Amino acid sequence: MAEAQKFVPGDEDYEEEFSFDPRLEQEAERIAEALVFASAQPISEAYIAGRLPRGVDVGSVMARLKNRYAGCGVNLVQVADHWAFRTAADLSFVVNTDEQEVRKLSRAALEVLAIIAYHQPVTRAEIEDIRGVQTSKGTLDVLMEAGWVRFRGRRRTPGRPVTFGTTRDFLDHFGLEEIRDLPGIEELKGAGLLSGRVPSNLNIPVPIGDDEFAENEDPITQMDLEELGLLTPKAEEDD
Amino acid sequence: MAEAQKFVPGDEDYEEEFSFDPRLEQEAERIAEALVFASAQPISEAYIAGRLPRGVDVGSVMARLKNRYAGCGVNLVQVADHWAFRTAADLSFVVNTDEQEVRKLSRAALEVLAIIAYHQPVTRAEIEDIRGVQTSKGTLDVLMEAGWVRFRGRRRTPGRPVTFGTTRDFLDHFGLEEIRDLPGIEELKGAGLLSGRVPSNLNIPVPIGDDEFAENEDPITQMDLEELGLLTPKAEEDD
Amino acid sequence: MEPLWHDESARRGLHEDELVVDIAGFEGPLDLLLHLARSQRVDLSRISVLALAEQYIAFVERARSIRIELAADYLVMAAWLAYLKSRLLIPQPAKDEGPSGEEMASALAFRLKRLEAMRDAATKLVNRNRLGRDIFVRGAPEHIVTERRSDYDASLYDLLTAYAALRQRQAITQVTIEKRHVWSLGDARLILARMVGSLDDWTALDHFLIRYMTSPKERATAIASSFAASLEMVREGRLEIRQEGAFTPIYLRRGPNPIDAATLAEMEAARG
Repeated sequence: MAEAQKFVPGDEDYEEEFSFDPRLEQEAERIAEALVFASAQPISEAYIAGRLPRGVDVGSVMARLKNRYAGCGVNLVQVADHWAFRTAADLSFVVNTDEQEVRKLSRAALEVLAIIAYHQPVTRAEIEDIRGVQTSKGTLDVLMEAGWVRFRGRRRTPGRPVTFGTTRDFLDHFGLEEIRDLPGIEELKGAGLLSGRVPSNLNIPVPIGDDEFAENEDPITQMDLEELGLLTPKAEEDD
Repeated sequence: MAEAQKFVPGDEDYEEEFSFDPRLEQEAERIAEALVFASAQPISEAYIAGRLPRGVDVGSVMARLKNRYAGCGVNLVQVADHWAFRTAADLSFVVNTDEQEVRKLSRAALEVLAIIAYHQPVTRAEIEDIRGVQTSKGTLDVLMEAGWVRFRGRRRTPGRPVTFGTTRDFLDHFGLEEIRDLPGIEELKGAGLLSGRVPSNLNIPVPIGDDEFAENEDPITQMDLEELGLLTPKAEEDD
Repeated sequence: MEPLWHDESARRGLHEDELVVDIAGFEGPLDLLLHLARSQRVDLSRISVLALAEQYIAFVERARSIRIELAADYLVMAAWLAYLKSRLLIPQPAKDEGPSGEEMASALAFRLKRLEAMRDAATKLVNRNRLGRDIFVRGAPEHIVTERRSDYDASLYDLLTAYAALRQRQAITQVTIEKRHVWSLGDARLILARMVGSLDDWTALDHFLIRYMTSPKERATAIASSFAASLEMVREGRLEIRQEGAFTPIYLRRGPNPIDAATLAEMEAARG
């Protein structure tokens, strides 16, 4: 493409007045485009100009770029003497959906979730026993609401406490095929998640999958669910 | 052209047998462009498809879009079944703002990362077999924390060891569309270097963990030795 | 390209004629072997395994002579290479299934090639255009797409770290007695299983093991554990044992019921 220009590299006479080299202009457009794209804030024209090849006029580069994006899903917009990309106004409905921001699970919720995953079927009393602190109803509610934890059944012990387990969504979200894919103690150690000095009294159970019930567990019934629906006192938060 | 559109996805009128309506296709392109452009994270093709006008083929929309951006300062790239806009690689020198630091990995961690990437799904024992050395604590840990490596599942062999694999973030970070794009992977496969097993079931010594004992095993003590009458050190052995 | 593995002899404290100083520069015996193999300056598929075995053994001898402690791994490899060397030098009569010296040598060459291939791959990988260094994302994203059905986010890594930390915290911490450097019976058994599996002839195997132990402390445990383990294995018919008289070398060979590859794999898996 260069040969079309009659441009002799290094020839001093030509360097100054040569005002339009398509190759250079295109390169300048690409640079400006990448700069504006990658910048966290609207970026000043002066800054862009400083990074363009010499002899290129930043104003016309930006004008062409703006023009190129005019009909697109994204537009190049100028704010004072700064440039930024913005979603085309008529498409804001695609981008600005009503999605609320994803919330990070609290430490407490993560711990309870992990205990339920590994120790299922597990009762609330057992969860508290393992954690050594009381679990607020709120924490379990959050996990239920997230769709990761469910009532599994009832333990065949006095009081018939409800047992908790994980859901299919839980497996999907955490990329597990089945609950037994959770790493065991040796594997946690091997991956560096448990430190080398693991006390000998630390046992990690093999979780019991969805399809089976523990020996002393009864499936949950519709009646149980209704009953449980009645007892959802509102939570005292735990962290 | 923008003002002409005002298209609402799912609008019943457009729904039916339009095999190729240029206006619809163009609108689809704008929507996909806006969606992907607005996000820093790759967006799944399924998610995009769900927001396009019905009857439009997401695959061809993305292909056209990718093509349109091919020579630009910003490119549309595919990461597994996701799409993202990224600055063009050749513009690295202009965009590079030395404020972001790319995670530095140790030699061992990189080696493990490569082994996991090329051999996945791979167990820890296999990684150690390839490297001929135990994986030190903190190596896998670092790779998982970086979000490049994950537990994948379990091998269906005795002991059901957990397997490791790479993540989409890994592909994104190293600019790979899919695992098959790993440099030289076909040649390595062709040379039989990824088959995993050493030909003819030969066993070359593999590392032993000298820092741990099996759960149910106690170290031998000096006393045991004397008791067994086994302490017959062959003097100071030759050389 | 930013090289990751150059043969920086100096950095590793290794010099052509004056071998050995810093074993810590190597990541295990295979790494050391690969380094030595490269110094033969040939394609790995045309490498002389015999020469390599000799070099390695010389390296280990040298380390002993200047009283550098070598980890058990290096010594086990030395013993194995010594055995391999004997197999290569004295061709076996075509007896039963046991792999020939050539087969063993080619297996070793394969492992070296595979390790080197993975290193090259790692180098290529790390030198690719990388996100955040060469390639950049949209600096001012306008939204965060939530494709999840859940409003909450957590990764498996988060989950496992939380669980591991919790369990560790809750477990009663015990007094740990200072760790002693010992070979457990399990270690010894595994080492014997690996090595004796292919021994057709009477070999003073304990001699190999002990010969390369540098610290006297470790010597006692190595003798004791491997002897105790060998008795157990004789009982199981895994190997046969012979000793001419008190304090004479103990010879071992494969027993009538040798450990096959599958059993060995199980043993290794059991050790995790």
